[in-house]
Amino acid sequence: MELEIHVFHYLVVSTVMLFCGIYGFCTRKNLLAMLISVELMLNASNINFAVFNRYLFPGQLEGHFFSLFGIAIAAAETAVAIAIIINVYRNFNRVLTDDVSHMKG
Amino acid sequence: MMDLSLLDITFYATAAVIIVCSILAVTTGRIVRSATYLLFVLFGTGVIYSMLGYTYLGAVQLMVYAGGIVVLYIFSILLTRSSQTMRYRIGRGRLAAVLAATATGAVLVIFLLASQHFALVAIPQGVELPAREIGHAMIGSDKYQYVLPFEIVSVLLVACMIGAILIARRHK
Amino acid sequence: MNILSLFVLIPLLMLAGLWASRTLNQTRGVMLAGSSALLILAIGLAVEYTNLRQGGATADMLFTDSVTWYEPLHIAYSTGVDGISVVMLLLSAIIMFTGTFASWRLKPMTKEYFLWFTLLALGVFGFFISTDLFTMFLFYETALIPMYLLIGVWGSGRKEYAAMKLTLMLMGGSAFLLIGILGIYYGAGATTMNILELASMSIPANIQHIFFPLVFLGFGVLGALFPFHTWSPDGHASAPTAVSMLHAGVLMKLGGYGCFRIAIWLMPEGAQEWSGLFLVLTTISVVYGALSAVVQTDLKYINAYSSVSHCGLVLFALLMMTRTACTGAILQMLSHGLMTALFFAVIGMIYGRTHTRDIRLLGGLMRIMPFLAVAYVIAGLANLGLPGLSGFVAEMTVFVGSFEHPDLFHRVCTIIATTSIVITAVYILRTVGRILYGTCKNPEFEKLTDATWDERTAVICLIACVAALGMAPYWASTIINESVAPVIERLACS
Amino acid sequence: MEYTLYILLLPLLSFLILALTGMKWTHRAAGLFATGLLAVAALLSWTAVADYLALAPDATGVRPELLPFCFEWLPFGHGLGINLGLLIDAPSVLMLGVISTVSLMVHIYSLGYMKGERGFQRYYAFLGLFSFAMMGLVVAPGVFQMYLFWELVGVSSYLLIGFYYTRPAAIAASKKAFIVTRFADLGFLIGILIYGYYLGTFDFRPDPAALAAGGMMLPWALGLMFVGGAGKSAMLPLHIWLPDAMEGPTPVSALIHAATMVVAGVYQVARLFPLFVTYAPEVLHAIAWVGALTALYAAIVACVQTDIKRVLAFSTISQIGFMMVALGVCTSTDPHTGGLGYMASLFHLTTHALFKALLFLGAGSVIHAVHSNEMSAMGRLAGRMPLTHITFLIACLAIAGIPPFSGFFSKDEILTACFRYSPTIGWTMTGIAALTAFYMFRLYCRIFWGKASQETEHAHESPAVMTLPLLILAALTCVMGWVPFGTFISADGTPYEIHLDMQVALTSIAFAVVAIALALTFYLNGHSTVPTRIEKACPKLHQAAYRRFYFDEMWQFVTHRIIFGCLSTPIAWFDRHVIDRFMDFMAWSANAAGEELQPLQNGRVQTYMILFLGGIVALTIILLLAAEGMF
Repeated sequence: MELEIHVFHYLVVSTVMLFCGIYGFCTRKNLLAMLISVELMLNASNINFAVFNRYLFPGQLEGHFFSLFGIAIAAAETAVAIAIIINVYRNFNRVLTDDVSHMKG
Repeated sequence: MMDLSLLDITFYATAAVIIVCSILAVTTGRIVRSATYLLFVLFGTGVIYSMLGYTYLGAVQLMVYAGGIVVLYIFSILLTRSSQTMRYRIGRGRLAAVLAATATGAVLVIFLLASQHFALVAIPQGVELPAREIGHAMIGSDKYQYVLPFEIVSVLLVACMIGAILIARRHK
Repeated sequence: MNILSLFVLIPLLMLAGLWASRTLNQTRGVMLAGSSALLILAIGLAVEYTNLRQGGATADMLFTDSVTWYEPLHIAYSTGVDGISVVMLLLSAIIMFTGTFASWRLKPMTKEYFLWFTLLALGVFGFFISTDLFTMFLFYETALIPMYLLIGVWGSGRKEYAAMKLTLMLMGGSAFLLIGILGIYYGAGATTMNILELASMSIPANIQHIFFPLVFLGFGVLGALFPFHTWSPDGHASAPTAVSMLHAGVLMKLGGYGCFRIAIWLMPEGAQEWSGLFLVLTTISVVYGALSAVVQTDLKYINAYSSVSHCGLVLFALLMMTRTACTGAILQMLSHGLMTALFFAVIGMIYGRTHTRDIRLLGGLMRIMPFLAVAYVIAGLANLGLPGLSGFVAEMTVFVGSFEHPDLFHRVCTIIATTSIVITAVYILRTVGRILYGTCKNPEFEKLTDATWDERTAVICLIACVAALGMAPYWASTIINESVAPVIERLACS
Repeated sequence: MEYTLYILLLPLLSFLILALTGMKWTHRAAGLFATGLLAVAALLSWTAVADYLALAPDATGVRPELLPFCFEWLPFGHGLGINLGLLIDAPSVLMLGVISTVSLMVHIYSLGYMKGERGFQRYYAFLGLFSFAMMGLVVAPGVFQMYLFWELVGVSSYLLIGFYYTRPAAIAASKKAFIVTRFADLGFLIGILIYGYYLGTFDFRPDPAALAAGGMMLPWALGLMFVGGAGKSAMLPLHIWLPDAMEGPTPVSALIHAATMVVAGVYQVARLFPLFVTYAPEVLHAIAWVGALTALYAAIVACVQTDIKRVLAFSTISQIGFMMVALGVCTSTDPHTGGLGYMASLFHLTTHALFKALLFLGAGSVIHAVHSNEMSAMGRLAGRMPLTHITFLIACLAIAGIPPFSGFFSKDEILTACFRYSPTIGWTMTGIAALTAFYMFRLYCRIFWGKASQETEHAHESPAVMTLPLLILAALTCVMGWVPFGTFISADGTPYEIHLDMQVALTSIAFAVVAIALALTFYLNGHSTVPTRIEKACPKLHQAAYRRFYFDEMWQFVTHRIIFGCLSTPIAWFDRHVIDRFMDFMAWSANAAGEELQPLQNGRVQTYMILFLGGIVALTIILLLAAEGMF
């Protein structure tokens, strides 16, 4: 039993996901929502790694491991980002990008 | 019309879910919903990993992403009461620019992909990547083995953890 | 250890000493000791150099030495002097010595002032002893940067504007210069940065044609080449006395020296190719500066435009590319350095008392401060080329040398340039008549005092040097003439 | 004759010592010190004259040229260089004698005239500097040394004219004198450059080979050098500084602006005379016409001036015109054929120096007594100042050309030379000589006779220290004419026996006597109405002559309107508003561009993202199109 789905179809999915992430990143003002968009983008790239690995270089595992580490790093990133956001909220009582501009030069 | 196998149907259904949920995740007006749609997207991704035979990766995806990160989001959404601050207006010009850029970008990428003429390769289904192999690759130090990145990621995780705690700690 | 390195080492020691000094007297002590040591060293070097030459030394440069400090680009700290550098070092040491006295009573932040001042001097000395393109550039920048702070902090009038303008324009020049230096380096095959070695190689003509104007312009900005001279009036007008002295006296000479040593020596064909255009610019500089000076009302502006005219004459003579003219150019650098330093010193001292430099408000100073007034007259006479003072010697050598060029175009330029000596007389005498002669217009000025001992020391030293060069030019003229020869030979070959 | 060096060094020493330490001396000590040094120098010069004349001439009667001292002062390369040295030959030794004599007289005279003036020591210091420079000029072996000292005399003249530096008129006059002569010196300098380049030397006697090679440029060189000479010697139209220079102390006018410095131009042409005659005769004749025109102009103007020093100044200009004419009419170096003018010119230079110095010193004595320069403040002084009167009269007779005073002999030689060249110029010069007699006696009568004024009430004879030089100069004026000048100096060095051309002499005497008679009838008793009637008859001419034919106004126009108004002011404006603004604009535009681009760097990651995305998209499209071959 074999899966006969063209690589292209996977890639379309991940592309749409990536551009959704970009769109969200650019339009959202809520820091958390922006972070969600970032997750979308990360996810899209992870899919690509896995797909390319599986389809084009089936004998190797780089893509697989890259995705794996990507997930781990995304987790770490999210943890720190959320810590910062919470801290920001505590100080400004807001989590909108427009409000948090004190660090700007 | 070509006939579809169950697997094909599963894939296209997942793909549809992912695409729809992605779009909804970035367009919905309520942040809790946004997080929920993200959760669906992550689930979908996990399904795709599994279909590729990377069951382990799919499991990690479900556990870390869907199980860990999204929960973290929910908590922080509740903590920061940011559901009330999702109502905002964005400049019309800016919105147009973003839309145009993303749409063009997406079309371009898809066009590029379509013009690449990837060969249609069938992958065997139900043959998963053995966990033993993953384990060896992960802690081996030879070529194509990843103990160093693994350790580095571990250190990074620890550091992030400590950092996150320090940052989020309430200063007295 | 090479004697030349002392010229860098002593200022370094002075910097350390100034850093450590706690009281005003200690600061002054360090400056006095250091600048005297430099002066003695410069005189010693001049004597030693003359002896070696008379003893039959025929190398282009003496006291050569080289330590590579950045191998990949062949950058070395290489030193060496010829007659031109010797007289320039002597000039710098004299100006530094007198500049120390001219800022003896400067306040506030005397220590910091002298720190920057010494750093500037360090750059100048380092520039004159170096024979490595990059090291020269390094010292050149070292000399430029302190200028910004010295004018911006201790200046007067629109000092921030002036300091910014001066620094930006000179930095713009050095950007050209850097490109030019790299052009020379790669053009000559990228094997050495040492000028002496580069001079024996030949750079392809098309490369010379591209990089000669860059280097010449780069140094020309510092040498107040029209139309890049406008930093000079504002900069000089705002700078404190000793900085004006050092700047007009020595720093502007870096321009002429660099044009000669780097642009013309290393790129003779480029020089031949471009000399026409630049000759027109310098001729304009000479006449234009003098004419502008005629209607100025600020003493320092008059002098700054006069410097544009006189430094223009330096570049003008260099571009004539005859041996006598180039000798004249170097003599003019020396002479202008001394007399313009004297001028700025006296103007600074007058300004320090009257708090105005507007010649319409001044008058009758001859009776109130005879010493300064006489010094001003002497500086003025030197400027307009009175025989017996340095200006005459230099200008005559320049004109005789320029006239040696048989080409009609060069002749016409020479004749136009000679008219500047009349215009110089006009603005000098106008100023002297306005501010020194006549009756005092402001009763406040009646109470002012004449120069103090430190000011007298500075002024007398400079007058003595101006007169010495003017009365006995043989030594300077000869050693410069000998050192100019290699460059002229190279030009003749191209 | 190495001691001739000390003739130069002694005044220099006087200058240096007084300039550096003068303020610590008393007036009396400073004056006596300077006078003493100059007396020694004068003695040495007279010895030098005697020694030189005692030298044995060679077979043709030519005395050798000596070069007792010479060294290379500033080498230029290619064998060129400025040599400083002493050239002792007949003209230079003569000039040394004249200069030191007049200078000594002025030194002595000033002890009285300048008594109690502020800056007395400074005055003597400058006199020393001037004497040094002037003597250095005349002994110059080369044209560059001449130029060097030429500038130095210019400066000492500047300093001395501006001696009363609190007076605006004196400041303006000193400035004008320096700048006008400096302007002329530009010509001199360019001439020197041409001379040096084409002849390969700055010496007065270039070697024949170089002359043959570079001779064709000599007319230019010599003509331009003459421009310098014309400036110093106040030839038309560069004469304007000299009348104003009378703002200086009167003894200075006597020394510098009558006897010595202003004849430097004549001396210069005389020095270069062999070259002029051989290579540039047309320039020489042009000089003659310039001289004649100047002489005529100055004589006319002198007739109507009322300031006695101005009258004397114009008379000086006129007399220098005579000397120039004499040089200009020469056609060869042989005094027997066409070179008489050379001798006549130097002869007149010598006699003129003495009697003009006498006139100025006499005028100074009068001014000292009445404290004014104006004729209206004078009159009937003959009885009050007998010595001054007598010596002044002698000088007037000399300049008018009445025998047996010195002026007659020298002027006669000049007129003879002129008639030999062309009768036109001869008659013109005779006419000018008559005018000279007229205005000098007008001056004489207005000062010593005519109507008395209030100021003359208290006038009395000057002290002995002032009258003594007058007497000495008067004595010299009486005897100088009998010196057999031609045996000592001539264009080619061969002796020439002066013999009066009776026709010329009698004509000129007749002219002079008539002119003097006219002047006496007009002005002797002060009641004649003829002068005022003439004045009324042609007011425009009188006014024009009084205003010196508006030359000053022309120069004023040139300097103020053209140089200041049309050149300097626009250039200064251009510099500040165009070039400087352009530089400022460059700085401003860099700054403004920064300001404009600043919003792009607003710290919003989202903006960056959009731009980044837009950039990527654009780049991709471009690359795609390029790959498709669209570009």
